[in-house]
Amino acid sequence: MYGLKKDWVLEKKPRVCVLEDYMGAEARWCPGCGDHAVLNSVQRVARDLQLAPERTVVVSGIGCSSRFPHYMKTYGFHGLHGRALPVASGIRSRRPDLDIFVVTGDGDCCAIGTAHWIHAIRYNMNMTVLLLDNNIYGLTKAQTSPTTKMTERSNTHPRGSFFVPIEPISVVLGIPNASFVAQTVDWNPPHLYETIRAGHEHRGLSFIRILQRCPHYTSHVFAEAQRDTSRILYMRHPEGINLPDAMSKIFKNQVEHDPSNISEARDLAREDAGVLPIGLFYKKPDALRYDEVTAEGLKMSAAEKIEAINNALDRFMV
Amino acid sequence: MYGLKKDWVLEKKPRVCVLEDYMGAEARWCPGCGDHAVLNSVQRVARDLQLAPERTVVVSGIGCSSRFPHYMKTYGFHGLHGRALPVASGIRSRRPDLDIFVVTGDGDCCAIGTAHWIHAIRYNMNMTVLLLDNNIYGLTKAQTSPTTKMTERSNTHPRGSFFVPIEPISVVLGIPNASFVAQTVDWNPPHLYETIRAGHEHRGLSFIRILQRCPHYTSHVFAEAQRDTSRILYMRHPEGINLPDAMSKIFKNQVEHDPSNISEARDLAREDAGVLPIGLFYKKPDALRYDEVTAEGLKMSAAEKIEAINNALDRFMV
Amino acid sequence: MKQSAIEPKEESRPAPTGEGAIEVEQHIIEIVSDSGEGAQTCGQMFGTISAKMGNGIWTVEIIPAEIEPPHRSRAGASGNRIRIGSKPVTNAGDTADVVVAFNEQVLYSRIDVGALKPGTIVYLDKVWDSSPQDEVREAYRAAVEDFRRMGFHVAEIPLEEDCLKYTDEPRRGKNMWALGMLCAVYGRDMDVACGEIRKKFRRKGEVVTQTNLDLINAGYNWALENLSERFFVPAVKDIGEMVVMNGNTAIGLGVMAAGMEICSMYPITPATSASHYLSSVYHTVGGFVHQAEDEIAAIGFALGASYSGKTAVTITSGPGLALKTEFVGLAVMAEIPLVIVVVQRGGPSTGLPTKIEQGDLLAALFASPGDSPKIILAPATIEECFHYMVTARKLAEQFRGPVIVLTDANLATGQQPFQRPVPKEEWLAAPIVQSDWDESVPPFAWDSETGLSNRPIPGQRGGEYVLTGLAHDEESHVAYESSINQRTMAMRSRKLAVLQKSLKPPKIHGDPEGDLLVVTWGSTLGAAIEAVDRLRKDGYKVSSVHLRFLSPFEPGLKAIFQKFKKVMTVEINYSDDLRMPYINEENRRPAQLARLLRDQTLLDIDSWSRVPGSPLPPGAIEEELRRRLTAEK
Amino acid sequence: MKQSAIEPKEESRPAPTGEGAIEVEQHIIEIVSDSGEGAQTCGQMFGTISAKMGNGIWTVEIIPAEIEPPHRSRAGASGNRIRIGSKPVTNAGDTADVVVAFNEQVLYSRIDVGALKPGTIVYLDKVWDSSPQDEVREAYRAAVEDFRRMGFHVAEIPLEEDCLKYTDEPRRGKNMWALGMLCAVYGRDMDVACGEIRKKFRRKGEVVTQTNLDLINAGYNWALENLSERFFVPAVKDIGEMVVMNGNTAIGLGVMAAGMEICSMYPITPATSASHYLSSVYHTVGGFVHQAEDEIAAIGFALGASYSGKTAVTITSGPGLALKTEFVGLAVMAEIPLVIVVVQRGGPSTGLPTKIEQGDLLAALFASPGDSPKIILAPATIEECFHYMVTARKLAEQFRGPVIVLTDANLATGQQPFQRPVPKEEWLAAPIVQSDWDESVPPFAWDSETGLSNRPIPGQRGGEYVLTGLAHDEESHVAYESSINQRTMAMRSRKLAVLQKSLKPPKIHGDPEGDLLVVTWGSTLGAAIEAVDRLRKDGYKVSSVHLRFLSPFEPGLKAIFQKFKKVMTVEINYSDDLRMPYINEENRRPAQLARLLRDQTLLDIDSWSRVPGSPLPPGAIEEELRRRLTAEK
Ligand SMILES: Cc1ncc(C[n+]2csc(CCOP(=O)(O)OP(=O)(O)O)c2C)c(N)n1
Ligand SMILES: Cc1ncc(C[n+]2csc(CCOP(=O)(O)OP(=O)(O)O)c2C)c(N)n1
Ligand code: SF4
Ligand code: SF4
Ligand SMILES: [Mg+2]
Ligand SMILES: [Mg+2]
Repeated sequence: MYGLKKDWVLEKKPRVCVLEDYMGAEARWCPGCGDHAVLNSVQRVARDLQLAPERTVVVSGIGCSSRFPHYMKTYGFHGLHGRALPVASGIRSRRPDLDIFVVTGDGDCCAIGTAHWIHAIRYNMNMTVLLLDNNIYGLTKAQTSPTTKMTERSNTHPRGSFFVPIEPISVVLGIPNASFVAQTVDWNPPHLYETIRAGHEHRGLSFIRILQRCPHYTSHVFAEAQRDTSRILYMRHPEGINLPDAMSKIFKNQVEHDPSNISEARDLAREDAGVLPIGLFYKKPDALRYDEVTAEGLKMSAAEKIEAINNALDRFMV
Repeated sequence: MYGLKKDWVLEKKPRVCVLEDYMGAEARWCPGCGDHAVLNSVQRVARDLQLAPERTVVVSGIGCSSRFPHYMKTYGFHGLHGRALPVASGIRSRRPDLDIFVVTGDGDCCAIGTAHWIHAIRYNMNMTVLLLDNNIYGLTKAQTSPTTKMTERSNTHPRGSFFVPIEPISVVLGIPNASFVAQTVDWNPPHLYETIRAGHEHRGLSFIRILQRCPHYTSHVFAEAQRDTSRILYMRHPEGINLPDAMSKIFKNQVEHDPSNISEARDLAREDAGVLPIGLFYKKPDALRYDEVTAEGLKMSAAEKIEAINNALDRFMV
Repeated sequence: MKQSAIEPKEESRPAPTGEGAIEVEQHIIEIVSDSGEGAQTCGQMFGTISAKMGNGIWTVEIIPAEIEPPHRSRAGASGNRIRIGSKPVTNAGDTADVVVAFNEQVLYSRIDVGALKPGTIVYLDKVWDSSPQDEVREAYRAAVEDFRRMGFHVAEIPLEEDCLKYTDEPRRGKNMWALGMLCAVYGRDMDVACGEIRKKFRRKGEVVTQTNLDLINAGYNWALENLSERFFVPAVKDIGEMVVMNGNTAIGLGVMAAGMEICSMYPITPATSASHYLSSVYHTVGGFVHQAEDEIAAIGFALGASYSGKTAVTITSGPGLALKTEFVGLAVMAEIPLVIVVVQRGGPSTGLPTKIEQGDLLAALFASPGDSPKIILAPATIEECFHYMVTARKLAEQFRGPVIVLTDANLATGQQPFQRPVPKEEWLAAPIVQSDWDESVPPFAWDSETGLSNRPIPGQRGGEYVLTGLAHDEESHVAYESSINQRTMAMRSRKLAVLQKSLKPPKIHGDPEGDLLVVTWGSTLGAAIEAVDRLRKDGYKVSSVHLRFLSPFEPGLKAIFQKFKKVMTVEINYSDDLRMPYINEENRRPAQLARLLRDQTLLDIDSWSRVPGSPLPPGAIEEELRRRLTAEK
Repeated sequence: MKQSAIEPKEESRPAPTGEGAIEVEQHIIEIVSDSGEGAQTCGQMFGTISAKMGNGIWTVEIIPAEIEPPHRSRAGASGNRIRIGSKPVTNAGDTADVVVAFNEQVLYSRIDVGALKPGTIVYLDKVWDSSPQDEVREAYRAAVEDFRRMGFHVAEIPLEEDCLKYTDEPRRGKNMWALGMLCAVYGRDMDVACGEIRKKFRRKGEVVTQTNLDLINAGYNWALENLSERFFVPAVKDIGEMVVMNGNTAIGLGVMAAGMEICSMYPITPATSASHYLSSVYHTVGGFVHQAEDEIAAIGFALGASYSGKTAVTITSGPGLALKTEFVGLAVMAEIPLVIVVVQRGGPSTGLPTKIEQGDLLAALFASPGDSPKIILAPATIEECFHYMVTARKLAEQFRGPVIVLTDANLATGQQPFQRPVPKEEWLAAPIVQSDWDESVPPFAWDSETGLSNRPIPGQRGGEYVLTGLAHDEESHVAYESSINQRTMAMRSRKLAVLQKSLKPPKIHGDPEGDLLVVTWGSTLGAAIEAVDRLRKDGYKVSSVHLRFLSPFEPGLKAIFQKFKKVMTVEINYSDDLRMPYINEENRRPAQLARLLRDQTLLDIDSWSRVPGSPLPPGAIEEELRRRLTAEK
């Protein structure tokens, strides 16, 4: 296809992107790493929605998970640890035409990136944010992350963590203007796919926490939930994220949850309950979008601008 | 009293600190600034609890409010914009003997300091944190802050802010391990006093948001709530913060709220309700305290340490 | 009977005569009041009126440290210094010729900082003489005596008293009365003055406007009747179209003219007012100011915008620059165009937040760990603040990386007229290219001679690549190979050498050889030239050269320097003084530019640098240069 | 019949003989495997065994960039280089004499980086020759031929095959077999070796221990029977009590010995392992590691602790240092003691996170805006990593400010034996003073000669003060006066001059005069000295000098330099090369130390600096020096 790109006549026939068109460098995560599944889902969502690769930008920070953009064949910005969201917001500000995904880790987002995380939720610019939460710092070789469970050992807490872990969903639900808050797991590809797809289709910032296995360092952490589906609480609702019945059946634990009910969402998000809810916690389609403000004036012509600058200058004439 | 300090015999008689013992440089806030009232309350709490000035440390960031330590006659740390909490945590880590107050502004805490704010709540180290929230950046001359109400004008948003303001109480209630969350107003000195006092008596991090008037830049913002007490929702409970009946009577709007009920606390914290709740939202006396971990081993003798170091070294002997 | 100007006590000052005006080449006027009494507005308007009449002007703000300082306090002095001249004025000068003070305490604060000298004419509101408070009366009377003892010519004026005839709020009207009085003393055109008042109060309604017109006329008439001294500062001929503004406004206008649509910032003094100005007008050119949650987010947002094809600007001061350090390194490494304006203030740390220093040069150059070659410019005038925005954006894109523009608190708040710029369409950002990218060209197709390359923009088909801060090859693929690391470092560094090639050597002010060459950068230009000119008049062989590019340097410096017996920099930053204990050639920490020039030229470049928190006055520079020139002999 | 060592093809290498061992002064051995196959453990144990036998050693890790790279891939090579010698070994040397490779692909990765040379003996697992997969067999066979063509002496060994006799998991046992084999080739004491194995597997139980003992013996016996070459590296006599560890562990132990109770950090490669080590033992001395939410919080927490009387340490690398910039400025301004360890890695930006560079010197010195004088030390050896922690804490307290200690990825992961330190009680922090503070002494009672002062600690009655990053006077009151700002800046700067006074000039290695002086800092010490020694043996007049204090410099540098015709630095950071296009004397960007020395001495100090992401081998330095020395003649 690429060979033809200068030939505008041929370009006219409808373009169809296949999965390979979204596949970049070979993924170098450990075998069995949950990141592979997420990559796969994003590529499939992109294909199914026929996102133009050249108009898709994947922004990340630093971490195992943040290597993500390299494995896509789209535009990408693999920036600084913790800083994916400001970069993505800047890209979004004047480019309403792009599709933006943000990939971040639990250290990247919930430790060093906390401030940007909180404020990005508030800005609610249109983008799909995937928090790949493996409860550990992977790339730097197993340090405690804000989501590491208490008493879990790591290289910085070899005798077990003594921190109460942060609950990313609870935090996000405490921020006004949150507009799409969902949770899923890497080991259920259909739910993962549906969640990312729903997130992408939402206009505004969709925050998706993905519980992601790190077989290299924290293989046991999600083992139970993976083995025993009763540890998972499947949230369903016509306005939520739903699997075909055949697939949702495997979840013995289900609850009907209306994603417009924030109080209930907050109660469900509490992790002390011992179950792991997946699905859509909260959605507010009409939440204010900052990117609609920042994109104002995009269409202004050079002549109009020059005139305005002249007017501004004139106010300082002596 | 100071003149005698070298005379140990005289020192033996019980020391009584009076208000002046907590009064430092003359406060240079604008006339009518709510910060004056907070300063006054902190000084009175210190006096009433007879905190030793030399064992009291007031830590702040940068802002009008952060000038606070200079006006106390205790130890103080007037550090960097947004960074009061890490500094206070470091001080607390090995000094269980000190009384620590943190004074921060809505820009200091909820913008540049967001990450530290979230994580300090999680660490729950013993200290009293006062958020002086005037809905504006005061010191730098009137820019939008994260708590500025929508459509309010500022120098950075002269046509009115288009952000949904953050709700500091909602945010804090979304963080696990929050242990004391209260709200009060600068213009009700008895309530202000009781809240700060209760916060100080709580063992753990007490987070107190004080709605603070800035007559210089945002004189109208709290004018209504100040004039019309029905705009205020007085939360009462035997475990909460209570005024004598005579004083609480002025609040027509009251609610009984059990501060151990987090769901209710979160619902009450929502600012879209149009009323301003004051009192104790939430309290969890047994929340994990990180300062109890960091202070371990404080009593170890030099000889014990040397032995331990020798042991550690020996493991590398060839 | 006209109140007589006070007897002159000093030879150095021409005696104000009774009737005819004394012609002076330049004069320095200060207006000081309590914060909130409007002396700043008065000063600015006096400056504008003078500029409109064809005078050169330079105005600087006198700012209290607190937001609402107590009344009648030294700490509370607020106002303006206006220097007007018959030629373009390039700096705030030495001591004031005339001061209008609304009370004696604010005058003291000016005396404390050495703004006055024996012979300065002082117009002081005498309302305090009849204060109901004993302490106030006494303080006032003692001060007047004190002032006279110090050799000032004090005229007590009925400022508040007369204002009360026109307004119930004299605290808000005195400034206009004082403006009227000054207009009389300096023979300003009252049509121009009244025009300014109408413009100023346009939005406040007719009543307010009229009150202010009444006040200015009252001050004017009172002075005509009661003051005898008159000064005449001839105008510059044929000034053409001029604008007058401060440096931060010039930055804001420059940003718009440069076609940058995004200014991403976090508030910090003394940089913020640039974004205030932008916030108020940016929408008229379709731009927007993003106030981020902190400085890191501010630059991250700007870089995101730049990456997406919309080169952005971020504006900050020292502490903010410190926070941006890591992202600046990414911009260098991943070659993302970005304009970073740093309005320098007093450091280190929070330092002197409202005051001037030139202390961030080394931080701008070296802060990011690893090798981070980048372009650094320093405008010297307010006019250059405007034009350097256009230059900076162009360089950022052409050389694909960050460009730091260093200004300072002096430029930020100082006002100066300059040729009205004529914005050009070619300055504006080209619309984003959306045509296909030639896939055979990698995203970092470094020209191996120059290190230059073009970048694909999201939306360009065939250009898909992943920007990364890791070491990377031409394809932007992560690369750990030694040779690639060595080569890509060289490519990024090379760009500076290439830029230098396109620059001209700086112009020498004065003769191209002599006893002493003074090297300056940034806002010290005007004062240094004035000092040099005074010395040259006295026959000293001294010249000066001003550097506008600090990384890379303009070419030819060593050749220029070698023509002089001594070379020294004059800078507003800290350097060790060899006369101090323990300090010797081995451990002396030189001034910042001097350090760089010593390294580059290996010539013994000395410096005179100070950190007073205020601009270096020409007189102080002159004195130091004279000392050195005389010591030589 | 014994497998014969391959015929030597090069004169340069002594032919491995059949029976008797060849005595060598030093040898370089590498063990490489797929990540996860334990070549690192094998190498470390071989090093430890050799150290215990009295050899000098230096080991460096070979680390893949990914966490779990694919098997049999060049990118996946993981292992160790061990250099052993009959004298203390100071660096990793040039090319390997012997390599054990678990597959041919990982060997290729070593060839790619120039770790081998013709004549290197290669022991290669031959299991791939009988792989069921055609491609694997073919790749292996082609590679063996290729290796022979390149001049390596390849011995195919039955590594996996023989291991299978003792374990079902040969991937986890091969390393011990290889260790046994090496023990035979180098005549290692098998009692020592088995002792190490017992120690290593102590916690894994008897079965595991026994399997590993079986494996090492198997490898040993196989080699005795089947390999003919034997090397003998004589031991250093009378070594005394020695410890062996890497630099990050030495930092951790040093932190404890220095009595610092708080290490506040945020994870970052290659610094983190220091805090891992601390985390595992710190509680035994009553200390704790605080893992903060980010680097800013990490240093803020440390400063809080220091302010409260408990001088803390923060450990980081380049990108983390960038984030700490603002707080470092506060520590300077408010004179808060603090130790900052920066383990340098490849920059700029994320750069080469696991690789070595010496690129953060200028950032450490100049990053904070405004004038921020601070102490900077750079240990040159692993032993110094330990002791400099004690020094740094002492200096931080005595000079009341931050002390930056620059190490690098080479020191961090390299292992070297050194004299076992004997911790002293006096090194530990004194208990916090709780007695009253003499109220007549202000919190910043600067001695006007030295700038030194003592600080009150919370708890001390009468010492109450408010620390601030604003300009302040002796009482720590906010002060805007010019003269106070000038004076306090001088006070803070003065301390560096005072410290310099207490230092001695650095020792010169070689003659105190000659044709060329090589100046180095940090971990390049060993390699540079080795290069200089080789050249001196060849009669060149070259000496070297190593700087351990980088701010302030040790005294007497100019005097030392002037005795040499040429002076140059050797550094692992980027500098422009004059032979490259566009680069000339006017725009060349020098290496980092060279820049500082040029500024200070005004001597034409050149440099040879490279950014290979790996230590500079002595041979490469030797070659460059020889080129220059020859060019001179
Ligand atoms: C400023 C900065 N600090 C620290 C690091 C080191 N670092 C890289 S990734 C990482 C944490 C990764 O954890 P997480 O975000 O959970 O991602 P994961 O690897 O688990 O996917 C850290 C601390 C860095 N690159 N930059
Ligand atoms: C790193 C840094 N960025 C910005 C500033 C400038 N600054 C000082 S105070 C302040 C905001 C103050 O607002 P707030 O925290 O609400 O306090 P207030 O003045 O309203 O009490 C800002 C932006 C700074 N000092 N340091
Ligand atoms: S370390 Fe963990 S998170 Fe990282 S690639 Fe491996 S399995 Fe995935
Ligand atoms: S500006 Fe506002 S917050 Fe600041 S001192 Fe004045 S009234 Fe208080
Ligand atoms: Mg993680
Ligand atoms: Mg505020």
